[in-house]
Amino acid sequence: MSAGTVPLAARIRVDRPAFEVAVELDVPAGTVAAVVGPNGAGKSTVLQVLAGLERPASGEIRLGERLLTRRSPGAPEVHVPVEGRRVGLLGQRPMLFPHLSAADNVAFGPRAQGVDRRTAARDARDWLDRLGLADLAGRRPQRLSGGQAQRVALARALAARPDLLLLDEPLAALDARTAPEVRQVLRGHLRSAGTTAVLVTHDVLDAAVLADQVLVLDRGAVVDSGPAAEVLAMPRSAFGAALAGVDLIRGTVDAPARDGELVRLTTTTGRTVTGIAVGAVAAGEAGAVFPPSAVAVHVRTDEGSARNRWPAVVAAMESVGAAVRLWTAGPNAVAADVTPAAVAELDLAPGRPVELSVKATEVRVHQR
Amino acid sequence: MSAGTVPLAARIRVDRPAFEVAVELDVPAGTVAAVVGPNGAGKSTVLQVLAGLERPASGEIRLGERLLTRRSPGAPEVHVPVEGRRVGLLGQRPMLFPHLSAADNVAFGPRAQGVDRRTAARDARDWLDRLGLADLAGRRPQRLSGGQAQRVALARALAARPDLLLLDEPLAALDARTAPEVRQVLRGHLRSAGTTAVLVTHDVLDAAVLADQVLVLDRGAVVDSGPAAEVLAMPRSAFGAALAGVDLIRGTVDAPARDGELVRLTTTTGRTVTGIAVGAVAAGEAGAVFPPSAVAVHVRTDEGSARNRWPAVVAAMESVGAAVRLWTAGPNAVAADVTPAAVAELDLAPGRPVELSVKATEVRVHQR
Amino acid sequence: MTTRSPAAPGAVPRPLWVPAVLAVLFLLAPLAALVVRADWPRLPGAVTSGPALRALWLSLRCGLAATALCLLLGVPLALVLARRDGPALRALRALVTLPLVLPPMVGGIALLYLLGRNGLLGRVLLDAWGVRIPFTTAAVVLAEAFVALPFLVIALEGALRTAGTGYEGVAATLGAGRWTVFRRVTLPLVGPGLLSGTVLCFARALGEFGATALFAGNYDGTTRTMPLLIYTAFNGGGADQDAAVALSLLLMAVAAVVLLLVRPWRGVTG
Amino acid sequence: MTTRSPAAPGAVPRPLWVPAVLAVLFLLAPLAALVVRADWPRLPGAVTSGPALRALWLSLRCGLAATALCLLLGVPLALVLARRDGPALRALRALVTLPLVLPPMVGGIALLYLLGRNGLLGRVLLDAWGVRIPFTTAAVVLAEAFVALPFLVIALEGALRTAGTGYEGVAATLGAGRWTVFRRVTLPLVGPGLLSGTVLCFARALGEFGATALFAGNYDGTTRTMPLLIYTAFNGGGADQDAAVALSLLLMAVAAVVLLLVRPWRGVTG
Amino acid sequence: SAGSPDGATSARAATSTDTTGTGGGRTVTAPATGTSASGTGASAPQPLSGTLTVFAAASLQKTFDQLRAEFRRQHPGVDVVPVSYDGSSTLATQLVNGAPADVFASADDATMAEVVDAGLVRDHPTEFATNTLEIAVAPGNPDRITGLPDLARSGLDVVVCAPEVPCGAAAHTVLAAAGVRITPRSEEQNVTAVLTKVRSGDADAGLVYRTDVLAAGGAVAGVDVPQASAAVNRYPIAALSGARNPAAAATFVALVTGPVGRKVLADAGFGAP
Ligand SMILES: Nc1ncnc2c1ncn2[C@@H]1O[C@H](COP(=O)(O)OP(=O)(O)OP(=O)(O)O)[C@@H](O)[C@H]1O
Ligand SMILES: Nc1ncnc2c1ncn2[C@@H]1O[C@H](COP(=O)(O)OP(=O)(O)OP(=O)(O)O)[C@@H](O)[C@H]1O
Ligand SMILES: [Mg+2]
Ligand SMILES: [Mg+2]
Repeated sequence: MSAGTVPLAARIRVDRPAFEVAVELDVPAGTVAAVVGPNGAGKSTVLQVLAGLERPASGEIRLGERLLTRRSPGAPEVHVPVEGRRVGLLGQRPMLFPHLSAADNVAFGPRAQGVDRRTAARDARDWLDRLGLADLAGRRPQRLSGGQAQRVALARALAARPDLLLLDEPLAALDARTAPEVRQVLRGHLRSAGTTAVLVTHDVLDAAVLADQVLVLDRGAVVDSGPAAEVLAMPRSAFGAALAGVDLIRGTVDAPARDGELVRLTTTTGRTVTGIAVGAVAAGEAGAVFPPSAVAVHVRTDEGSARNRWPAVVAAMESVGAAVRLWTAGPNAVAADVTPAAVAELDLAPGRPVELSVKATEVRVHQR
Repeated sequence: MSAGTVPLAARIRVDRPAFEVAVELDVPAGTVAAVVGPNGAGKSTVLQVLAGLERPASGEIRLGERLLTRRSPGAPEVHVPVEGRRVGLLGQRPMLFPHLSAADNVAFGPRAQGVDRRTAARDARDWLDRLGLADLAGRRPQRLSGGQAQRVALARALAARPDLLLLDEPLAALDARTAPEVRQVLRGHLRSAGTTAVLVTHDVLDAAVLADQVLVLDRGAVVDSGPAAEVLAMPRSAFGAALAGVDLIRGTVDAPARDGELVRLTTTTGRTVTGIAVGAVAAGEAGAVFPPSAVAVHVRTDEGSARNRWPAVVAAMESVGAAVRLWTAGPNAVAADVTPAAVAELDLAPGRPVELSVKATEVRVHQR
Repeated sequence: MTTRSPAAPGAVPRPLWVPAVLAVLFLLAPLAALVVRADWPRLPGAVTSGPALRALWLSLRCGLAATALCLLLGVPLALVLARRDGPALRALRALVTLPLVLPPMVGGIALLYLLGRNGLLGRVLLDAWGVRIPFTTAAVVLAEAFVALPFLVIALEGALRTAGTGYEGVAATLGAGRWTVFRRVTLPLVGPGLLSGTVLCFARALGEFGATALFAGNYDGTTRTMPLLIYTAFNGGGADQDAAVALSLLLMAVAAVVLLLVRPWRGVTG
Repeated sequence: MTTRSPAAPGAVPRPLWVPAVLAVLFLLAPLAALVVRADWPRLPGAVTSGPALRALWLSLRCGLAATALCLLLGVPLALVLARRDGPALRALRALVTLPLVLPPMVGGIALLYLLGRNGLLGRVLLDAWGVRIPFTTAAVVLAEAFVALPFLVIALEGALRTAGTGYEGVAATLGAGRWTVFRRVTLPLVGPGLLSGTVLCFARALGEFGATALFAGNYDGTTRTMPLLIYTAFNGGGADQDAAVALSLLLMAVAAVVLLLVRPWRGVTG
Repeated sequence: SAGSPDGATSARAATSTDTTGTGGGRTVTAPATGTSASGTGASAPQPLSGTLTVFAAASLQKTFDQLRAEFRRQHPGVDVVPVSYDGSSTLATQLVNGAPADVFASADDATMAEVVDAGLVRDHPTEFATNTLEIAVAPGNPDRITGLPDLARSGLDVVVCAPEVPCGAAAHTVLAAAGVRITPRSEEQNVTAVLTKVRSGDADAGLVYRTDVLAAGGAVAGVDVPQASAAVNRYPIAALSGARNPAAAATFVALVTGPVGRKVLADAGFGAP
């Protein structure tokens, strides 16, 4: 495959049992777009269509100058076959060729594209080396561990040097020490080779470290998108907030506010949340974001002086290292981090009615 | 399978290409042991042996009263076949039966154990419901997303109600919002059913939330073990530290210290680290633990007053939300979290020599 | 689990279409020649005669019975050959294939040597229970099964090896005994292979001639199957090829209907 | 990727051992009877005679050539049948199976009707190029391939369906064209099935008798294969069964050697 | 085609004679043919050469193997390829479809007629042997079968050929002539199948040709059937018009129909034509 740096412009619709996946995706040349979203949202589906493994119900996919897929009324159908697209796909399962060694798996792409045996083999060793698998080169996939297989599959996808690289959870199954290393290798390669890439992930770190832009997909629809830092810092969707590990309450702002001013947001259930505006916030839809650690939990209603204060019911609790994270039930459910001591003292348990409070200075309100 | 609550006592050795997996595992009845470790450490191997899918080179496995496997010189070999062990295994790949619907997959275990069709079907629906998959009951595995398939596989493993449950990365592939929910369901089930379980995971949250004890495996050997909270808070192994997201420096203590006293530790490279003793620390091997956020980074050697101060070279950097995490190279490499502003100001980049400092009050020294 | 259907249409490399079409021509052109050359005016009479219909009915019954017997014996044998290994098993596999190379007549002789009145086993059967197998419909079924069984076994063994044992292990961890695993996992997973093997087996049994002729004899209504009738017609005084061809067309037409009823089994892992 | 070997030994349900052993007995007992009843003193002479050795050599050569031809034509056809679907393909699959049910003689007649001197194609070949196929060694190969090809195709098709298309898609995303995918992924993955199919095909070709007898004739050195020699010996005045049995044993022994050389192919996904 | 040496001419003469007459005529002309053929062979200026291909009915195997050896001895210049034996129908079908051969010896007139009808026979076929049915029983005749009526005994397993094939038709005729009605256990495809069943003991008796009983050596015993003359099976032989070696073909036919052939055939149990 060529090493040209090309932009991706796709607009596709695919029918799925319960909904339709409809995505527009513009990835500038040499940048990385992360696609995140709940299980079954359609992330892998999008990659399958981009790779040409599945035909969309309608749509158009362009990679640089090349029209890879077109299916729209009034225009002749175009479907460049998978092998002619120069689009590489690392699927959710490693799918290593069981009859080839790790090194031969990695060399498969270059060999198939006509690279001579020696060069391809050297290249494969290089890749395995970089991913910390040098001593497994001769091993058959059946004798690799899950994480090792995943890394070999990643090496195989990278070694094929496609114009567009599609990565479906590339770092899943990697251990806590290896994941950051591989993430760095991947980042280095994507930047230096200028490969345009689309990355599906469930790990906020992947999105934060690797992606230039993030798309949040839910039931086939894009519910949030934008530069990675923005989407993660100021999520507009509940899933984006969960991924970033922050609380999000959505509502409408009545009176506009300028950057840094206090602004009040009203939810559909009539609750109000006050926070500091990030950028100018016009009247209309907006979101209030705050970290779980900023949420205080009370069992009586007369304590504290926080501006934001509302009743809730504890739904679930989970201890995270030294802290305990609890979730409340109902619409605009939020997470709150409390100390184990507080849990004991307040006798917190699922089903317990509590009151939550957040200082307005901890809440950021944004319009996105 | 019965619902009896039984302890697991295993002692196994398995030959692997590059090393030997040798593990001793005692899991009291109704508790959960987490096995963590780098890729290829032998975690899945241990589960395979416990499930009876592979025979150990030597060893003995007891589940309650029952001797499942024995292979030792001088004693007759025992190997209860997989299907007779009442040991359930959720493998690293979902491996759903491709010819059965999701519900039939879940009902497979109960059906195979003689539960009548109606009861098994109801049970299966219940499980799917609990894992948020109610509307996928009739779906064939090929038409499930990765995370959906993983959850169906989990439901299938749980529905079989084994005496011992082995879970190999049960929450991998789950999205950020679903993972905590499923983790809670799993936790609730393990506690209420009193199922003894061994859990392999790469996620510190799984270990923290689900496990009573944690074993750290590296190249087939147990390098750390103990109650979950202790292993995560005071890791003895580099991997444990990486998993818990803390820095660990190991060395020897010359002078014993009592709980809360300052104590000095010397590394093999001659570096000294001072910190506060956690519990009584005798002379000998010990570890110093501190969070990356406690590490300050300098480019000149004359700044600050921290007790612990040593030169290092930046190896890699990665931005995590608002902070930047950098790793240093060499033995006793540590991670340090700095602000983006500091990165710019200090002109930090891989290869740059720096000096690191940590306040002694941030460092905890433990003997484990 | 999330693998989608393949690159949709066109997974067949273009250059392979040439030999594939040639293969079809090679197999069908002779049949077409047979159809073209058949004596059509006389055909209806030949194929609706009493003996022809009786032979056809007997052929179908025996073919199905032989296939059932082969499934009963062959599926377990294929499983053993696919799942166990070692020099003994390898030798067994080769031995099991041998009846394939036995010229049909000799297969019949072998069966007579074994089950005939003076055969190794036949004598015992006769003396102990008064059972005589040759000249009975049972002999036809046995002869057909003897020649058809290796086809089922070998075809199924290949499919079982291709399918692997991963899912069987999973089923065992769910507490399923070997028998349950076999019924509910192994068999469904090798569906396509089992189907192929059964088709091969049935077709071979239906077309069986040599061993049947020698072992079972040729008696209208009891042991005269279509191939025997066809052979008799062919060798009849004046070599009545036309009748033989007409009967063959009938046999093929019926076989085609049976085979068309067999739905292809999409690979479940596809 | 991390599936280990199965529950090691014992993946075969216990009750299945009974039919499996019965199957082995069923297949081997007649052969054993043949061995026991053979006229051992005369055997060495019969099997080392010039005609016997010539026939054996011809059989092996023709069997291998026919197998090669079948692989060349059959593998592509199996791929088409396995990867494409639709009513036309389903009909084609049934048609392709038909030669299996053709009684052996009739297969020969069909080939003569097509390629004989007055055959549909034979006449053209003769007039245009002066090529005559019947009664030559080429005719033996064609006749054997005609009867053996369906076995390869059907067995391989089952294996291809079982293997699915997942890996082919992966290979395509790595930039491999269909031909490369076919060579480097599809074929290796169906290794066991391909092997089974080839064994079936070779064994069937080696044992082929009816179509060859009619289409190729029975000329010593050119078209008299072992089955024909055996048939001749058997039908010679007085029915010289002993020679026929001796020659059959020779054929089987040679086939056994060939089959034993074929290493079983462990399923790579096992 | 090549010229016609004396031998061929004589053979043609012999052939025309025997088609018109019966028994006696043949006995007269055949020796003459044989003499003239061997005489020509001995005195001919150019000895025979080339290859000779003979198609013969399977039941002739032993005799024709001997005759082939004899022919080779007499005509060392001719490469007589081993005879192709098969069922007459098969051979006829092959000949009609262009199988190369010089001589065809059939086991019955009907199949020979097919070849004649296809215009493949040079002149007329010559009958050179006959065969009659006998009852084949196990050695020692344990069931003490003395004639056709015994075959109707209940509890006796009798096999015959199917009525469609020549030996079956003959059996039918013979049984009818004897006024015996039997229920055979099986109507076999050919003589071999009948014989095999008697040999293996699965049948107590079967109707086969005399020659088959003789050729089987001690494996079966024969019981003569007086009514056998009701169905005499005739063996015609002919040189083929497509012969590549007509001279040798004619000479071979002459050898078969001559005294040497007569002797060999008679030794094997064939009747005189
Ligand atoms: N081959 C298929 N045919 C039909 N529907 C499918 C198929 N594969 C997946 N689906 C369904 O389509 C939806 C989208 O699936 P997809 O695999 O794209 O999800 P995903 O976003 O990748 O999820 P995950 O994070 O779990 O991998 C899901 O609801 C799933 O059940
Ligand atoms: N079937 C096998 N035969 C031989 N060696 C194997 C086999 N499977 C895995 N190995 C090797 O054994 C070691 C242990 O593998 P194992 O699968 O137990 O690792 P793991 O701890 O589960 O790793 P991961 O986190 O990547 O899943 C690895 O080095 C691996 O390469
Ligand atoms: Mg997915
Ligand atoms: Mg593992």
